[in-house]
Amino acid sequence: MTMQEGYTTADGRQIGGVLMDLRNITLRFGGVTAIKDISFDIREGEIRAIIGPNGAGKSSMLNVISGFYVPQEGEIWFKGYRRGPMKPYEVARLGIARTFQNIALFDGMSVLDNIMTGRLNMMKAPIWSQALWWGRAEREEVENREQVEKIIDFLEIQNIRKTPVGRLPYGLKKRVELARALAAEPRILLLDEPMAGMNVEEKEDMCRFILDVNDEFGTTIALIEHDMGVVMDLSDRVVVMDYGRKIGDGTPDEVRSNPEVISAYLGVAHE
Amino acid sequence: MFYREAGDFKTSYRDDGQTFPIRLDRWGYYAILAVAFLVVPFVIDSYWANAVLVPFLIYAIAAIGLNILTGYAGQVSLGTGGFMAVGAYAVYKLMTSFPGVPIVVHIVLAGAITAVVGVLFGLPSLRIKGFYLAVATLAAQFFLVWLFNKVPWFYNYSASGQINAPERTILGWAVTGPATTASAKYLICLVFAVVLAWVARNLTRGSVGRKWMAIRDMDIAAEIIGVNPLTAKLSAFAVSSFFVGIAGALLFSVYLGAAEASEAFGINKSFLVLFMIIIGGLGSIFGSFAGAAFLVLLPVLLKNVLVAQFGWPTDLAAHIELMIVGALIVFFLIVEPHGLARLWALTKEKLRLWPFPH
Amino acid sequence: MEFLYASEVLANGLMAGVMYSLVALGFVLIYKASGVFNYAQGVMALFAAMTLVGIMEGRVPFAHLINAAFGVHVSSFGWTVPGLFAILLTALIMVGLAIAIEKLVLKHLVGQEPIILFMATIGLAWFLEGLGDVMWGADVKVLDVGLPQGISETVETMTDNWLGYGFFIDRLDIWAAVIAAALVAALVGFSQYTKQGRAMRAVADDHQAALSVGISLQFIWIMVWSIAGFVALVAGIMWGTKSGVQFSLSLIALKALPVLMLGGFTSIPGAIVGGLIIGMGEKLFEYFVGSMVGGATENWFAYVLALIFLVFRPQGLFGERIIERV
Amino acid sequence: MKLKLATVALGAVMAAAPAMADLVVPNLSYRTGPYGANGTQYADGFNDYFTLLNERDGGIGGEKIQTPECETAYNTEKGVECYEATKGSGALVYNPLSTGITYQLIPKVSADKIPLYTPGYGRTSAKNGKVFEWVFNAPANYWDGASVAIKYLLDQNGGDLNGKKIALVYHNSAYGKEPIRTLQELSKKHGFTLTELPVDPPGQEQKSQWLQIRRDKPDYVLMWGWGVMNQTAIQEAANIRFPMENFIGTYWSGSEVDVKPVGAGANGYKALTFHGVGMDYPIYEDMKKHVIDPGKASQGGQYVGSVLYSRGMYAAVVIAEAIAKAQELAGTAQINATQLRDGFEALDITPERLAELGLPDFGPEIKMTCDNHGGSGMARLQQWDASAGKWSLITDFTEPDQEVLDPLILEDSEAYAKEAGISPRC
Repeated sequence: MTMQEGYTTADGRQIGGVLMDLRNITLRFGGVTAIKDISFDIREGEIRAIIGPNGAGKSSMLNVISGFYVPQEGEIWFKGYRRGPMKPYEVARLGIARTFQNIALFDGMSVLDNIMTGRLNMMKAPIWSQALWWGRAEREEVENREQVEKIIDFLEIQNIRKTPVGRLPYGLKKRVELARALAAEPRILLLDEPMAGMNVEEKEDMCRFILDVNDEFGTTIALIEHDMGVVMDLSDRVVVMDYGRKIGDGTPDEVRSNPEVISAYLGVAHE
Repeated sequence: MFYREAGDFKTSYRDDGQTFPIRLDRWGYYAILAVAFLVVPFVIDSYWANAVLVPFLIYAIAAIGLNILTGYAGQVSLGTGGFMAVGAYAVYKLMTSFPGVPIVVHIVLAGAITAVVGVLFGLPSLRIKGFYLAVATLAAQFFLVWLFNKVPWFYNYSASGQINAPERTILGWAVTGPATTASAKYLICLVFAVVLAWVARNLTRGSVGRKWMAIRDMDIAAEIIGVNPLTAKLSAFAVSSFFVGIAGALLFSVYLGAAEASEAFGINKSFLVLFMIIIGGLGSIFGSFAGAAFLVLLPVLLKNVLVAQFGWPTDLAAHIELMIVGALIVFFLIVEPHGLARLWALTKEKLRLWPFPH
Repeated sequence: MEFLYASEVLANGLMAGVMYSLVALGFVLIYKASGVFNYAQGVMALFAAMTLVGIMEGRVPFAHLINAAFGVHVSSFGWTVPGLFAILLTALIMVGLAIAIEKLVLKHLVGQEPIILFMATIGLAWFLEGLGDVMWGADVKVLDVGLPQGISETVETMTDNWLGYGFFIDRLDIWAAVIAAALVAALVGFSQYTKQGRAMRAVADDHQAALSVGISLQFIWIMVWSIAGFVALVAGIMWGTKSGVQFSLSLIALKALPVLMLGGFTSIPGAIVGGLIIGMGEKLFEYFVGSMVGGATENWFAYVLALIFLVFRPQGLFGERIIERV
Repeated sequence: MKLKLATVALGAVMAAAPAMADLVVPNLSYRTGPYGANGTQYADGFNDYFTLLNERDGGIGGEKIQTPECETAYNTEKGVECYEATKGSGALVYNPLSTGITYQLIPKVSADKIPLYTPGYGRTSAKNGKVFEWVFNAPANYWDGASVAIKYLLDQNGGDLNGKKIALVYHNSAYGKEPIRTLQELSKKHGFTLTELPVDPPGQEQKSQWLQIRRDKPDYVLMWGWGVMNQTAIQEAANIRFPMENFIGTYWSGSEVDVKPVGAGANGYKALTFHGVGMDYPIYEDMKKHVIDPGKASQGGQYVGSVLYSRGMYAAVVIAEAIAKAQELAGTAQINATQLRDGFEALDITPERLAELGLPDFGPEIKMTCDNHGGSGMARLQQWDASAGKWSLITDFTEPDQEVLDPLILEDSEAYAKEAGISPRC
């Protein structure tokens, strides 16, 4: 990748400049190095995948991006500024939303409330206004509800609006989690194995939603996924990790033909 | 057959978010309010006020407060008694220092002071979780009670350390002090309980409430989607303590009239209020009322049945009462761990479908 | 001289700490094996001590109830039971209690949230408190199983000879320390070298795995509750000998809570070291700082100490560092 | 069916009221909770004396006395509930045996105009009848006790306590703090130094306090304790071999319950009291004949003659005498609470009257007036004999140092009058 000002994808979408740039990231837990000196970028509007075998450090990478882990070395540049050490909620407020591998919904709340939590950062009514349910608080509630209803319609979950999420089947939970992340109107959407544990039909649905999100809202997406076939179809560019190192980076075709990737990952996967 | 949503369409998101979405519920609620405000004050006698209704309303406020912290924000606290003491001593100091200011202002200010203290003792919750936090809040309980016992300034240097509520009036009616009528006591507590319950309901259905519940259900995920755990937890401590402080202020000034920190606000208070919200239902305003009613009424009921109806000796009755209350608590937890509020909700759900359950 | 006084306070604090550890131990055992934070541990100690006195003095259980119901006047069988035998009988009753608790309470609460289980044990505490009073009456009972009390003159003369100041150590405290040590040794031996003990540890480590290799959870629970009942009995004997068997004995549970915070809910060494630190800390604080701030600091100091400690080390004394994951 | 249940439940919430015709003296007792062991004995004595009057004399002035009992568990809220539950039945006087509940009830009884009788406990400054119209605390209060104890020590030391060290071990509560002001005044007057050692309730842990006593070696230790604190303190005193005869407890730290668990170590321990103890009074012949033997004794009469039983009985005696006096003044046997107040204020229990009652020299002379609701304040000391297992009286009734106490009482009661907006009467 040498282009500074974006590129055009195979299906003809125009990708913008660098939105996030990760430079020489190293993350250690005690004596274990989870990520070793990795650099890559994410561009405006693209679908970027991070792949690699189990324990390659993909999830750690995602956690670094979402601010849950603070790397010992390296720099994170976002929207042209270097991101200092931040708490996860501060990162979220910059416009980075995510889903989780093991679904992290709020089980005690309804689907609607769960999605509404995605918009918490847009609701700034002072506490007294909320206490009296008067003025700004009420207005904000209705305005944000309208936005959330759009997402509910988009993801086709109207009929489970008021259901407590604890009662939902797995596939729907994943969809609600996506809805919650979308509600935040993120600049970058991080998806941690969005299709793990799904059947073929659910996977197809999810793929469609991801593409639609990218298409309709222009959201930049970074995802981790195990399912190689899906990743290659879905993403514009792929980073390949193994044992905490980056061993490949490029379009799906480039990665597929990278000998190191084949030996370290694909070879193993296709045995 | 009439209790259902069908045909009760909502035409705006505003309507959809209201407290009682079903028309019949709304009517029932207004009817209860009407009876509480327009009928009860005229028939209440001092036994019903002092033994049943006033403590019920005060404990309901405290239970709502603790429910905000424990039921909504997921932070278990055993410091309720200590925070009630803060409210009581704050209102005492305010009442005696500024006799000209209306008592309602004092009570609300006492709540605010308690909120500040609550935030202070809530700080460790950022590091300590679960049972460890529950036990840690006992530090607040013991320390605050000790403080009010030890520092004479808090009890105006009286010889024994007891505090006494002087008489204060609202529109010429005494609401504290010995001359207070049963209905005045009841009404002031009722007003506070209704207003505070409404405030609690508003807070819990809005964005603050969602932040609390997010922290409760999964604190790490909440932080990653943008909830600042510091403000979420501390706001829960503040609001909760505000409620609990008002309950303490009312308990001392309106209900008891005199108090001593270690006796009136001991650790038993903390457990009692915690029981109320567990039996009533965590994360439910209605449950707070139900739990308070249950634990205020049940002992009175048992005592009267065992002593007055069966003529048992009082000590035997008291011991058996303990056994029955203890056993009932265990029984309730086994049958419905989510409390009376859930039982009520299940009943309503069945009613909604009746007579066609399938 | 000030140093000698301080050491004396320290030594006595350590001894008091042993007594706290004894109560904390019961909590830890149950928490480890069943994840239940058993608030009733203190009341169990009271109940055990009451039962022990009742048996020793040959009291008729439920005498008061029987008298009220049938209008008779029974109070005593008219015999006395020797201490050791009575302790044995009481231990059996505690086993019975453990079985009853498992069958009537725990079995029905499997899989509930910890807070629910905790509340259930508070309900249990109330029930047991009422039951104890109905069974044996609410009077202050004198418990004498032959444990010595009062200043240990050996220690006093010894320290007097060495240091020129005779230390005060209560003989009961020394005995408590010895018995606590024996109890811990026995527990460790039991969990290391017997089949049941290993099963217990397996359950503590991983419920699911233990179940899958065919360990009966019910049996383990009855066992730990029985052992906790026995520990409660020992604690009850110690505290009851000291100041009579009465309601306040159940409040020793409150003394054990900060110990648990400090030492961790799952660590037996934690309970012991935590107890020693709390005992020592609160006595020294009361001695040096207490008089400056008006005294009676012991109730809250232990909690504040544990709190401050936890803020800096949330995993407790012996816990492992917590790495959070999503 | 549901409705029926609800009615039953509703009915049960309302306490059953006793027949209005009798004289009603509610017994707000506590037989459970941390102080249940103490409360039980007191309540028994209280009940038994009225049972005796009913059985032997047919009540007072021909009116039977009812003592509806209500369990407070030493808890103020339950105390309020008990008060409300019983006051509607024509209650004449309350005696809750709890300083906390007393403070609670003082404003309430003042509004409801029902006397409150709190012998040896409650609010000390209630002795000032000008301010506390409805509260009576004869024969002695906390401050009287503190003063009598110091007088006794003066007596032991030939009238001079200069340079002596006295430690006060006290229950860290309103109750325990009561004597401090008095003792501070007295220490100024007599030149002894006072060390204050609070013990947090319940009080099972007193090691640091007693180590301090062992180190400081005070000449005397006074104790204001209650419940388990008493046993523990006496045990610790024995442990450090503090001379028991120099250890003096207040009224509420001197019952059998407090010393028995300590065994022989408690021998020689002293305590204040304001009445006699033991069975050597003629009244017990009647008691045995009319109450105990017919099986009418409260709890089977297992505590007859104990310190707290005697105290409960003594409280009943004073109330009964006040009722009789009130009947005499009102000219009717059917008195009301206001008339009973007049009875209290005109009460004069002379030594002769006590002897008539079968309690010779049991208590001091009690003479109350409109402005003096506390009597003479006389108290005496008793000492525990561990081998005989009984208390014996070692001094006569001694008058407290009114010179010191009166200004304190005036100050405190006037502060209350100001706070509560009471204009003094009499």
